[in-house]
Amino acid sequence: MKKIEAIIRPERLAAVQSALGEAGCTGLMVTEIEGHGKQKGVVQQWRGEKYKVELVPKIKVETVVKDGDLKRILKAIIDNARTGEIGDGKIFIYDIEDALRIRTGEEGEGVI
Amino acid sequence: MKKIEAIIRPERLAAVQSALGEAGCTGLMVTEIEGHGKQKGVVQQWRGEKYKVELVPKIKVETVVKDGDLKRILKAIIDNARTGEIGDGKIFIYDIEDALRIRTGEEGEGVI
Amino acid sequence: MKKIEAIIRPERLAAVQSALGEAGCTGLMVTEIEGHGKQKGVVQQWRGEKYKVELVPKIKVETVVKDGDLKRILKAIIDNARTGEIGDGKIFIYDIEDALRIRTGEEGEGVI
Amino acid sequence: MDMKVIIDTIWVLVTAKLVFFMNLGFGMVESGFARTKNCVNILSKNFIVFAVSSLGFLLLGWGLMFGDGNPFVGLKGLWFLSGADNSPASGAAYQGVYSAISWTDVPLFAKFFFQLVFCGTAATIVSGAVAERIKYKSFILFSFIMTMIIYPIVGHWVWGGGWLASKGMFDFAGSTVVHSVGGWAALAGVLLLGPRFGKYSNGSINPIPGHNLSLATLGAFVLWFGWFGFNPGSTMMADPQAISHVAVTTNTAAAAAIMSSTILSWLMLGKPDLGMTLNGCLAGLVAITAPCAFVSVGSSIIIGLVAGILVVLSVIGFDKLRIDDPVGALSVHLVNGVFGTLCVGLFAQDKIVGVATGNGLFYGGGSKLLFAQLTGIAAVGAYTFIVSFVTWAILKATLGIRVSLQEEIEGLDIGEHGNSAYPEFLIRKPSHAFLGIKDDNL
Amino acid sequence: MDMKVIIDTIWVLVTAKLVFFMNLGFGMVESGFARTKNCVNILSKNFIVFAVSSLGFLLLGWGLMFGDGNPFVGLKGLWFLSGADNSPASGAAYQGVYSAISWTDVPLFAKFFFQLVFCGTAATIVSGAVAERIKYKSFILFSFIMTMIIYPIVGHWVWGGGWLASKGMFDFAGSTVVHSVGGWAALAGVLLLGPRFGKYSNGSINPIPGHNLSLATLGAFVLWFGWFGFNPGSTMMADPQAISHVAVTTNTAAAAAIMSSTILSWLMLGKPDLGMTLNGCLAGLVAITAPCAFVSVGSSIIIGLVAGILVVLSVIGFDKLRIDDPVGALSVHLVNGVFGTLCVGLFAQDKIVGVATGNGLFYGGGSKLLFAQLTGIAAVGAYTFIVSFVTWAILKATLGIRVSLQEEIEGLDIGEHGNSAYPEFLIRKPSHAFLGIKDDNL
Amino acid sequence: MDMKVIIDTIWVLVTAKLVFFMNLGFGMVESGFARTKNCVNILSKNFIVFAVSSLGFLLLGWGLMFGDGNPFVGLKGLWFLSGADNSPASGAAYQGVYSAISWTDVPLFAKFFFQLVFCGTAATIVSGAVAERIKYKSFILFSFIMTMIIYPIVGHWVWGGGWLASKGMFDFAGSTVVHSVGGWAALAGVLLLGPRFGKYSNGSINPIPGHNLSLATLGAFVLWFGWFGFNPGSTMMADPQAISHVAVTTNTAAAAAIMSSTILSWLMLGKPDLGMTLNGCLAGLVAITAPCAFVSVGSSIIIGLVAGILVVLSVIGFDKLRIDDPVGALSVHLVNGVFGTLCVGLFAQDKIVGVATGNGLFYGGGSKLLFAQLTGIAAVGAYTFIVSFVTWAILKATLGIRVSLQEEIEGLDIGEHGNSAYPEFLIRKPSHAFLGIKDDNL
Ligand SMILES: Nc1ncnc2c1ncn2[C@@H]1O[C@H](COP(=O)(O)OP(=O)(O)O)[C@@H](O)[C@H]1O
Ligand SMILES: Nc1ncnc2c1ncn2[C@@H]1O[C@H](COP(=O)(O)OP(=O)(O)O)[C@@H](O)[C@H]1O
Ligand SMILES: Nc1ncnc2c1ncn2[C@@H]1O[C@H](COP(=O)(O)OP(=O)(O)O)[C@@H](O)[C@H]1O
Repeated sequence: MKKIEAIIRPERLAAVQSALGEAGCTGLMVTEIEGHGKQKGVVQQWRGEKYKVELVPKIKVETVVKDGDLKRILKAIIDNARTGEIGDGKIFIYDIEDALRIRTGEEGEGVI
Repeated sequence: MKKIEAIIRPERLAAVQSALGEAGCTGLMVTEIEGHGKQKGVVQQWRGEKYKVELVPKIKVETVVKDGDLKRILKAIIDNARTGEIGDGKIFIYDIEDALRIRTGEEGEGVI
Repeated sequence: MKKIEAIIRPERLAAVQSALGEAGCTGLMVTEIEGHGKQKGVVQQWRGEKYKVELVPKIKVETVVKDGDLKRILKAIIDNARTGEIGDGKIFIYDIEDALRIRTGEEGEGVI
Repeated sequence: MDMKVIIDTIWVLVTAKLVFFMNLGFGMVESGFARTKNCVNILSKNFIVFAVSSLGFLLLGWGLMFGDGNPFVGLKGLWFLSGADNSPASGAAYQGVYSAISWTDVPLFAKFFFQLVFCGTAATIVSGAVAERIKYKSFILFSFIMTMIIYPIVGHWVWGGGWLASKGMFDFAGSTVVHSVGGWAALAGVLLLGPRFGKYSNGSINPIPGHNLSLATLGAFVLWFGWFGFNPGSTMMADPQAISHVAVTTNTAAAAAIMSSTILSWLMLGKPDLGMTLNGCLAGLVAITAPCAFVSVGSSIIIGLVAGILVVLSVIGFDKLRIDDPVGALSVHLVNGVFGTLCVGLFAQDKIVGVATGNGLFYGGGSKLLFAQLTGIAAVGAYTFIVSFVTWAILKATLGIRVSLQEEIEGLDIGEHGNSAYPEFLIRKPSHAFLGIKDDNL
Repeated sequence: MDMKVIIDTIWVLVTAKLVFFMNLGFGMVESGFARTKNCVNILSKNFIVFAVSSLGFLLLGWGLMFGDGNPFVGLKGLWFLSGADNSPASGAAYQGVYSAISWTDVPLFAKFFFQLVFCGTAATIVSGAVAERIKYKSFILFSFIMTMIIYPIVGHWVWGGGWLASKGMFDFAGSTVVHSVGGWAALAGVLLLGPRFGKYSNGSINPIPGHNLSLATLGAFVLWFGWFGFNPGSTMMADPQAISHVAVTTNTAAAAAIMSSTILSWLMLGKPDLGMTLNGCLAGLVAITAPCAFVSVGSSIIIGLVAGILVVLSVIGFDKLRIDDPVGALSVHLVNGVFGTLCVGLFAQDKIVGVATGNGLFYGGGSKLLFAQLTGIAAVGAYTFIVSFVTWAILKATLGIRVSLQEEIEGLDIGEHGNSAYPEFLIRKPSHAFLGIKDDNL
Repeated sequence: MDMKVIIDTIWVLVTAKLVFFMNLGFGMVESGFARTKNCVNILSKNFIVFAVSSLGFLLLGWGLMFGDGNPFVGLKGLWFLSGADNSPASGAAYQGVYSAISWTDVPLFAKFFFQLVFCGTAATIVSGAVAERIKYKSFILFSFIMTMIIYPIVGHWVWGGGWLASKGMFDFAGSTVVHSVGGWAALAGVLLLGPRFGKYSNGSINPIPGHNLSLATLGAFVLWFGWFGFNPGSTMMADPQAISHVAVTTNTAAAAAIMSSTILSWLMLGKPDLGMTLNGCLAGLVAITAPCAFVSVGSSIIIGLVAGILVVLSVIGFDKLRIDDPVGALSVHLVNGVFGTLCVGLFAQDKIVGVATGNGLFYGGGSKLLFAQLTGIAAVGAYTFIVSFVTWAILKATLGIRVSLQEEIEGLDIGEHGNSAYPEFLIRKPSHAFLGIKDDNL
């Protein structure tokens, strides 16, 4: 099993989410994070002083998939998360040693 | 060392947390996430229109444990996170290459 | 590639962030988490009753780095996150199987 | 047209508006003291309760309260203010069926509007104590009965020329009629509802912090402001000496109570708890409500100081008794409503602004007045508690009064209303917020 | 100095202050009903709009509205209240160029201040309907024109001794002059702006929940409170019978509308929606604004009940028509402004508090009054909509009225003001909050 | 009973209530402009400060301010309003020791309540400037001294028949007596406290955004509303011409200041900053407070425009001077309090509503009045700053006035009160919120 960790633009979440659904991967975790990279932060002001907020809002989407599904699901994410502008984000892939379903206690690829 | 990543119901956090304490695993990280899986989202309304919130609130509990403690701690989590209803969540297990304690700079299994 | 996952004190984030920048590692993810460890939680009160908040606010900083940069970047984090008090946090290191840049679709170490 | 009538009408209406505004204060204090997941429900209750009161008191409440009748209930002109009435003619010149309130020279609708906002206050007090677990529907029904029947009958006894008035009991602006009545009705509801899930789990008292102290403070300020309508307005005539005196006693008692509740919580808990300071302010205001026109400014300080202490002790006390009152309504309105009514018997100074109350115990008047006050407290308490208890019990047996455990845990906002108060803010998940659940096994 | 003048001046100023306070109410309802990312922008619009009105109405608006002139517009003493005027002299004793409002015996500045706060209300109504997409600059300019020209001319027709007044049309406190004028101007703006991005994506209506129902409820309470200045104050003289009557009809209509809107939303949607309850309250208040002094308390219940139903249906209806009104301003102010004006023709009872309106249709007065009301509704609607539409169109062609799509998605707070309303709170990221975007491909 | 007395008493009490309500406004503006972690502390300070004032001013303040005595301080009837007084008897008929305020024909308690709310305002102004670092205990003690001694003595000079009054200095509603006194006391505190940690780190000015602009806007609206009590009420008699005139000058100055501060911030910063717009409104209100009854509406526009510009420049200026004022209290109350007092000397028109001020410089009155104003500004400034500085210094040397660095970083809510304002909302962690810390090495 592999864990896909995708950092995407918040406004792309909905599209990615439904694409993942169609790609047959329903299980996912969504975390609100802030990111820093090439993309510039936004300038704000407060009673006369300007200031830069360096960290930009991003969404981390995590899903654990069977090794076989990896390629397909990566494609689904990339196609729907991409805008072509700086700030589209990255995808990282980890190896998962094991997975369990709490409800049943069962273990292994079957649970995902 | 292994990293245990458990997605649980928010209302089970307290129970899981104290169970982990008893199981001798004090160090943990708690992250507020939203999940999607078999469990249905909730329907809300706004001035005449209904809408479905697909993502359900979940808590991600992460803890890094010595290989030897893995089984015991998994059991502690499962026993306390389970309700038997859909939505109980999953547990994923990763391999950790190394760990450091910032305060002392020491490295390896000892730090956890 | 390695993923560095550092749990630090919120008030150290700014220092760590700029140190990482200088260390040439601009890409990172920041997540607001709550941690539990040796550090004690804080006691609050509500209309006559005291209560303890066990979980203490922490920041999780994640960055994926080339294997070669690992040592240098770990040092940058530890130097800037350390206060010497209990609660400074931990750093965990994972192996990353692969990385992709959504914007371009390119794959491998190059993307980070 | 008689100038006096015009002036008095302006005074009555302006102060009545301030009292109406207290609905906002209650709404904000109570939602601020509750959890996010129940915020919409509390806002809804506090918003609709005045609509309910407006209809209930118009339909029947006014008639039962002020209609001529026997010492226990009004009988004439019961429905819809339909009785004969030649207001603003007053005193001897008055002809009509609402003679108990014919002493003031304002139009009937001015009298009604002023009395309505007081009735509404009694009803809204209940909302906070039963919060975070009561069914919306059942609360609405109870409020109807409260404003149509329960409150007006007590009102008749004290302000409608009923038997307590004849007994020489004095309650200037309603420590008993409004606040303790609200408090007794709330107590009955709280006992039948039981505590919120997790509040008293395995032997420990689990504090459940309110979600928004900015709102709560805003609400307390608004209530303090509204009280300048509540008390001075209760002259229902613009008597300069009286209204000025009442404004100062009212404010001074609030100030003293704020100080004593803050200092006591500082001493008892190590730190000055804002929640206690806010409750202290309201406690002082409730306590001075009955005596505000009968006591000196000096006495108002003492009354306030004691009120502030009482509220801190009773908030803690009710918890010890496992009586779960999320916002402290019982400590504020019931305990201090009773205390304030007593204070008339202790601190009253005859004719201090004209009203012939006779002197209280501390001013050489002996126990006569005090005894009348005690009679009133006991009678009103017994009546209101019993009738409310029965009403709640019937609702419990029929519609049910408490939401399901699951709904309570997930929050009444989604369960009862399908809304969330702050859909975009990230909120700690229920159990998290729900400290009570900590040592609990679902 | 004549006591009557003093008393009436106090009454006019105190009620005017309450109406001013409604600006807070509108600001909180509208920002509470909008998303976090646009909160600062809405607060800014609602805050500056009264400043704009104050200058616009002072500069020219007052003169056009109350200056002596022809049936369509004031011509004398146009600029800066500069016309001759010997107020508080009134009636026959009055000498000056603002004779249309010489019937009340208060100083010129008291008249001005009272009329100003009404003008400001009309302008602020627009703010909510065009929220979450309009350019700050263009809104400010429109508000200037609205308060300097558009509103005052209608005002002249009805309250400035103009042709509608002569036609025997009655609008006591401004269901038409204030609320429907605000509504028509808003409608024109909404049509030219188009819906918010994502609101109606691929055929479905995507609800966009407001970010803060505590604020919205607070605002609704403040508006209800302010209405006790708006309606009773419109006597502009402290006539005890009239102001008491108006206070009660106003409150009763609000109460009835709260109940009917809540129950209807309960039946239609399965759960009582707080947003609908709040809109219902405002709908009842708007509907009773024109008839409050001409109808009985009984009628006010019926008017309120219908208003509550109308607002629920029209909120849903406007959505079906793809007319995107984030806060329901059209349903509240336009629909019920029109309905309330009609009600005068239906429920009026001659001289119920002294004004000789003649009887409405339901009281045997035939259709004469009703017809006058219809004429007023139609004329005011046509005029206001057209003039506003042209104004908006010119702004659109020149400055532009809508922010860029990217700014709209990222939020107007950063884009227009460089501020964020809650910089420390963790907020669900835009698209998240932005349910509309779900089935959308950016 | 004399009608005039009744009417004037109503006017004085109603306006006093509005001024009391400003406490809410200050509380919301100041907490909204501060960070979440200090919210409870600011709410607590702003809530308790009026309780403290109520007791301090009752105990001694009133006596020092209005007791008959020498030109510098009251000496008779010092404690507890205990002096002889036959109010509402006024003018020649008055017998008592508070003759400086015997010109108004209202009861003593009405006079006291009205003056109390002004005293409370001066005290509450301090709260904002010293926010986010001051010890709760020390603030409470300072407020006692402020309201018992510091404020009343200045009050005696100007309103208590003291030497500045004799010098012909005019301050109608308190630009100097209330606002600049509050401002000077705040400045002394700010200088002794020093800036908040991280505000001026390694040479750069780090903005620290407020946590809740909805609350801040709400507060500004409430203050604007309250000012309609503050200024028109200061007639302390219902003179129709005067109160109407004052209502309009007050509102017009606010409107003008809103426009100028918004436009200036737009030009200087590229975007219209809501924080500046809100401060601008308050600046205009403070500036018109002294001259509101002495100048024309035309002049009030100019005064407002300048005030709006002054506040923007001084907010930025104080930052450049490394004087850390989290809410802009110095720019609003001190700078514009001084400016407004000067404006009397510049724009006054003799007897414009009856008061014989003589003409100001711009109206051919020469520099006589201007000079009197300057004397007042200088004397009050020197006195208040020095006495406050000494008071703060003593507190610093004894109890300490600043919390520990760690407490400041973690927030005063936990440290001083053990509460958190929004325990369920996810808040960016301190340092995060604390942008100042960015370039800082703890
Ligand atoms: N090396 C990295 N480690 C962890 N997260 C990263 C890394 N590089 C980028 N990211 C995440 O991806 C987001 C987008 O990256 P950025 O460089 O801004 O644009 P792009 O991905 O299009 O090059 C960043 O905000 C950050 O959260
Ligand atoms: N394949 C997966 N990858 C990541 N998270 C998952 C996966 N499957 C489930 N989850 C997480 O577990 C939670 C519970 O899963 P769900 O299917 O709803 O119930 P159950 O775990 O009882 O089958 C989901 O909300 C989601 O956050
Ligand atoms: N075994 C662990 N697994 C996951 N997170 C841990 C573990 N141990 C510590 N942490 C994280 O590190 C933070 C600091 O640890 P703590 O024991 O309090 O201080 P220190 O790291 O200085 O010993 C904790 O709040 C927790 O979030």
